[in-house]
Amino acid sequence: MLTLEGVQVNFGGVQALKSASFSVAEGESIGLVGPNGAGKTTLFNVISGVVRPTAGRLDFRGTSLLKLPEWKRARLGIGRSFQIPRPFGHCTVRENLLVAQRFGAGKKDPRRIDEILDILNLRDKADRDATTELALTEHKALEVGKALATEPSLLLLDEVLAGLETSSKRAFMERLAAVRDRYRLAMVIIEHDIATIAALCPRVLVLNFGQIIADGSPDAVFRDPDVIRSYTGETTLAEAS
Amino acid sequence: MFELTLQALFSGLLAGGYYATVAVGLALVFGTMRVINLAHGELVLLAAYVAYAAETNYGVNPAMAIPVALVIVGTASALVYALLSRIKQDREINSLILTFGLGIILTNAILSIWKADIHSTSDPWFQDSMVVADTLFAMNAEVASFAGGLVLMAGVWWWLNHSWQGRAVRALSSNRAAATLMGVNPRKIEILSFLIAALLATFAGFAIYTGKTVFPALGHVLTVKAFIITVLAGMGSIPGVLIGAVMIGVIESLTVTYLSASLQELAGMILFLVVLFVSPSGLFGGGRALAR
Amino acid sequence: MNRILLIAALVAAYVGVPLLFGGNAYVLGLIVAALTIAGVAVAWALLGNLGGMVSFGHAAFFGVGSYTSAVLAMKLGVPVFAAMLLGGVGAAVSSIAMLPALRLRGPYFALAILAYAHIFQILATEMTPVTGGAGGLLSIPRFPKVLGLDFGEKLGGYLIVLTIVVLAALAYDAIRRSTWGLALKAMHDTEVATRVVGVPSTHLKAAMLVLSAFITGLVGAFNAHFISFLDPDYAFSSGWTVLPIAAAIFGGYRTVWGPVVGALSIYLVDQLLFKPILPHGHQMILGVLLCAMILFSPGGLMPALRRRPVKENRHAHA
Amino acid sequence: MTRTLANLATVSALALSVALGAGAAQAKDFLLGSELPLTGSLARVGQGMHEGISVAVEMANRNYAGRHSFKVQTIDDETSPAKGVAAVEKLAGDGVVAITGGYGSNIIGPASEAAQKAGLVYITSGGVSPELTQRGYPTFFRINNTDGYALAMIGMLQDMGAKKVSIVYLNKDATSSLAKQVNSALTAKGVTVGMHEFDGSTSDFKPLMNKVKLQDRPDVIAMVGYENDYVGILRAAKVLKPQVKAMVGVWSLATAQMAKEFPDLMENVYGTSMLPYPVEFTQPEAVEFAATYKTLFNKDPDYLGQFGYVQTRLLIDAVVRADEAGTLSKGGLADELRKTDANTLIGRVTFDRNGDNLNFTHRMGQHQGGKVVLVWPKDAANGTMNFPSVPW
Repeated sequence: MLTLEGVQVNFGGVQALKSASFSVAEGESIGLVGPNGAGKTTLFNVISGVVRPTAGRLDFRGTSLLKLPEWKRARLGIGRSFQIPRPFGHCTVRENLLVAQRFGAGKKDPRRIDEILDILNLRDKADRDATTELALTEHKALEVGKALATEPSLLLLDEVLAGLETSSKRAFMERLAAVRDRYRLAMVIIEHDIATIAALCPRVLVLNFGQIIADGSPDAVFRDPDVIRSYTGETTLAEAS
Repeated sequence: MFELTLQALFSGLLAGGYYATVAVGLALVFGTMRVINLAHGELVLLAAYVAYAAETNYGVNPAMAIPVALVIVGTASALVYALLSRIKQDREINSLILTFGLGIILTNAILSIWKADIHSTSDPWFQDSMVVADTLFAMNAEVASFAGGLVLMAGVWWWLNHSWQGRAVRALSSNRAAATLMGVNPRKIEILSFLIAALLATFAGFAIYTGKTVFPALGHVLTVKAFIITVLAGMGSIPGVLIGAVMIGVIESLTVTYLSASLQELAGMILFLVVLFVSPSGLFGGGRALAR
Repeated sequence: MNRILLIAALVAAYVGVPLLFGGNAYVLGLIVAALTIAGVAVAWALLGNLGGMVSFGHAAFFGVGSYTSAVLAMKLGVPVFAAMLLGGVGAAVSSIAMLPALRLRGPYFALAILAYAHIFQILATEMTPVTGGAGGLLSIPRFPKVLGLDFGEKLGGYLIVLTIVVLAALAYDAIRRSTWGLALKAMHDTEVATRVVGVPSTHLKAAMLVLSAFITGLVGAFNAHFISFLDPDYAFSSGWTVLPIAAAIFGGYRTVWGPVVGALSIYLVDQLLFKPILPHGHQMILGVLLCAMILFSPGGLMPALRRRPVKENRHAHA
Repeated sequence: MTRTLANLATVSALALSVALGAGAAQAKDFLLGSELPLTGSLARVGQGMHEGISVAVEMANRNYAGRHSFKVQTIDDETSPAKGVAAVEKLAGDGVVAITGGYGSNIIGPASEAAQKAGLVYITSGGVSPELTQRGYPTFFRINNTDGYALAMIGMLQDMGAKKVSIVYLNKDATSSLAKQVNSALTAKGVTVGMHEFDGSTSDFKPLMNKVKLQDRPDVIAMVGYENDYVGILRAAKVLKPQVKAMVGVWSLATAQMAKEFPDLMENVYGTSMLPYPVEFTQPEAVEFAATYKTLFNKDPDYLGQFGYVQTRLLIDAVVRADEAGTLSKGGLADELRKTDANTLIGRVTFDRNGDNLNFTHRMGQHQGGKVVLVWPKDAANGTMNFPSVPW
C-alpha cells in the first residue's frame, strides 16, 4: 500500500535520510528499529507530511503523496502518533478524538469513539482535560486513539511503549494487537525493546545513519552482524535470542 | 535629477536616523521582555515637552534640558515597568493593553498641562541650514540628532555585546529560565533595559523638539512608527532597527521625489509588508540574539 | 453563557431599551455607537480567540465595509440593506488580500494588518472618483422605512445594529462549540498535531479571518448609513481598532459576550458618567480603568462578574 | 460647564419657553449650546474657537446687563462625527436655543444635520467645505467659506504679479479643495502653477521643497495646510533657500501665536488674517473684543477667536430680536438670523438661502518683525508689504 523509493532528507547540511526505500503491504506490521538519530522519526515525518523529502518517490495506494499536505494524507488513511504526546490544548480526551474523527475520517460516530476509548482503556478518563489530567500511559494511549479516530489503514506509532514499566507495557501491547486485528490495520512501530517488536511484528526494518541496513524476520535481522554492530542495545538482543 | 536623488537619499538617511532613535528604545524592551510598550511614543513626547518647558520658562537650551527630561522620563519608564511586572497571565496581550492605557493617560496629562498648541524650539541655531558640498542640505538639528542618535545606538549595541549586564539582557531574551539559573536577576536586568529605553526616548524627544514640531496627539503616531520599525527589524535587533528605519526613511523620501508626498506613507507600508512576507520574522529575526 | 440570562438580556435589549430610551435620541445614539464598537469587538475577539491571531488593523475591514456599502448605494443605487450586506462581503473579499499574513505570528501579524489598514485608508484618499477623496461622501442614503418602522431613525438603527451584534455573537458561540471550534482551540498549542489528524489548519484560520472581516465590514456598513457620512480619516480611524480591542479586553475577550458587555460599559460609562464630570480629561479615566482591569481582573469584566462558575467553564473558553 | 449649571440653565430655558408662550419679552436667561472638538486631533482649533465664543457671551452679558443674561453649554465632540451628533442631541435635550461652534467639515456635516432634525439653528465658521451649504438646510448658517480664502490668496498673488506659483497643499478636504480652486483660478489667468500634494504624516519637507526649487523654480510658493505643516515647509525652505519672492499661506499662519513661537521662521511670511497683531482698532467693538479676550485668556485674540466671536455675536443678536418679536419659541430664530446684515470684525455678513455668507472675503497679513501687518486688500491694509522678501 505504501512505497518509498530513494527518499532523501537534508536538514541544512545534515543528511537525516539517505535514499530510504521499502514498501508496506496491506495489513502488514513492521517494526522499525535503530539507534537514536538513525532517522526513524524523520521517516515518519516524511510519510505523514510533516517533513518534505529533498528527493525520492512516496506513493500510497498508487497516488503520490509528495505534493499533499499532512491533513490530506491523514484523510487518505495515514495515521501517526508523536513520540512526545501532543494532546490538544484544554480539550477533554473525548474532544481530542472527536476532532480527529471529524476531520480525519470526515464523520461523527460516537459509537466508534466509545469503542476506541474502551480498547485503549480510556473510558473513565473520557471527560478529563487531556493536557493536565492524564498519566503517561494514558497520554500514549490517547496518541494512538487520535490516530485511530481518523480511521487509518496505515498506523505509524512512534515509541508509544517507551517509558512504560513492563506490566503496563505488556497490557498496552495486547491492546495494540487487538486494535490492529479489530480494524485490520497495517502498522509501522518505532520501538527499542526488541522483545516487543518480535512479539508484535513478523517483519523488522533496521535504520542506521539514515539508511536501511537490514529488512527481514526478527530473528534473522537480529542475528545480522551489521545490525548487532550498529545497534547499541546488545543486552536486549541477548534477551531476544 | 541627480541632485534631487542625492538630496532625497540624504534626507531619507537623516529621517531614518530619526525614526531609529524613536524606535530603538521600544526594540530594546521588546527584546528583553517580549513586551511592546505602547506608551513609548508618549514617553518620547514627554521628554520633548520637558525640553519645551525648560526653553520657554527658563530660556534653557533644549540640549541642556536633557538631564532633567531624563530624570522625569526615567521615572515614568520605571513606573511603566513596575506596573508591567505585576502582569501574570497572557503577558503578550495584557501588556499591550496596559501600556496602551498608560499611553492614553500620558497623552491626556500632556494635553491638560501644555494644551494642544504645537511647539518647537525657537533657538535659531537648530533651524539654520548645514550644507554639504553645496548639494546636500539639512537643518543643524537634524544632523546633530542623527549623530547623537548613532552614538547612543552604538553605545547600547556595545553595551549589549560587551558588558556583563548586556550579556545578561541577551541571555534573558533568548532563554529566560536558563538565564535565571545562570544567576541573572531578571527584574534587575529588565528595569535596567527600561531605564536605557528611557534614555533613548529622552534623546528622541530632544530630536523631535529641535527638528520637528510637537503636539499632544503625536505620541500615538510615534509609537506606531516605532512599533513598525521594531517588527521590521525583527526581535529587537538594534542594527536591524537602524537599517529598517533608514530603509523606510529612504523609500519615503524617494517616493516624495519621484511620485508624490501624499504616497510616502503608502510606500513605507508596502515596503514593510514585502519585507515581512519575504522573511516572516523581520530583517534580523532569524535568531533571537538582541545584538544581531 | 446561562440560557435564561441570555434570553432575559435579549428581551431587555429588544423591548426594554426601546420602551425606556425610545424618546431620548441622545442616549439611544450613545447606545448605537456603543453597539457599533461591540460588533467590531466581537469580530476581533472571534479572530483572536478562535484563530489565535491578534489584529491591530480591524479599521481596515470597518473602512472597506463602509465604503463598499456607501458607494454601492450612492453610485449604483443598490437598496441600502442589500448594500450593507455587500459591504460585509466587500470587507471579507479584502481580507483575502491578507491571507499571506497568516504565516506571520504574534505582533508580526498584528502589525501586518495595521499596515493594510493604512494602505486602504490612503487608497480611499487617492481614489477620488470613486470615494470622493479626502472630502469623503456626504448624505449617504439612510435605511428605508419598512412596515411603518423607519430604520433611518435612531430606534430603527438601534434594532439593526443590535441584531447584527447578537447574530455575530451567536455565530461566534456556535462555531466555538462545534468541532471546528475544538480544532481551532487545539491548534493554538500544537498545530502539527492537528494537521496530522486531518485538520486543514491554515484553511480554518483563513475562514476565521474572512468571517471576522465580514462581521466588521457589516458593522462598518451599518455605521456609514447610520451616520450617513464618510471620509477616509473617519472610516479607517485607528479608533475602530483601538476601542473594540479595549472593549473586548475590558469585558473579557475569552468569553463570547464579554466584548459586548465591555463595549457597552466602557462607552456608556465614559460618555454618560465621566464626560459630564470632567468634560476634557475623561479619556484619562478610561485609561486608568483599562490599566486597573488588566492589573486586578486580567480575565476582564465577565469572568469577574461570575467568579464562581468560571472554574468549571474555564476549559470552555480558550 | 458643570452639571448643576447645565440643569439650572435647562430649567431657565424651560421657564423661558413658557414665558414666550405669552409672547412678552422681559428679562430672560438664554442658554446657547456649543459643540466643539476640545480633545482629539482638532483640540487646538476647537479650543481657540471656544475662546471666541466665551468672549462673545461675556460681552453680551455686559451689553444686555439687566435685560438678558446668556450662558453657553459646551460639549466636546472629541473630534468624532458620532460624538458631534451625540453632543447636538444632548444640547437639544437640554433645551438650548441654538448651537454655535463646530470644527471640521466632516464633523459639522452630521452634527448640523442632527441640529436640523432637532429644528435648532447651527451657526459655524469651522468648516469651509462647499457641500455644507449646498444641502440647503434652513437652520444652517456659516460666516466664512473656501471662496473667501481663495479670493484673498488669488488676489494678492495677482497684485504681486506672480507668473509661476507652486502650491504645496495637505491632502485633506478643506486644504485640497482650496488649493484646487486657487490652481484653476490662477491657471485661467495664465499663471503657471505647480501642484504638490502631501499627507499629514509628512514631517520632512526637504525632498518636496527641493523639487519645487529645482524643477518648478516659481516666483511664489503658496502653502495650504496647518501650523505644523507650515513650520515644516518653512524650515525646509529656509534650509534649501529656493529663489522665490514670497512665501504665502492661508489660515492659522499669520497669527500672534506663530509670531511668538517662531519669530525668525515667520518673518515676511504671508497668511490670511482679519486683524493685525498687535491689534490696532478703529471700531469700538473690536477694542472691547480684544480687551475682553485679554482679560479672559490673557492673550491676544487669534483668527479662531475672531470667527468664534463673530458667529456667536450674530447669533445672540438674532436671538434677542427673535425674542422681542416673540417668535423665538416658534422657530423664528432662523428667519431672524437670515435677516442679518452686520458689519463685523470679519467684514460685512449677510446670509443667502443656504445660510452662506457671500460677502466673505479674507484679508492677507504679513509677519513683520514679530508683528502681523495687514497688507491686502489695499483698503484694509495698515502697513506696506515687504515684497519681494522671504524668511531667509
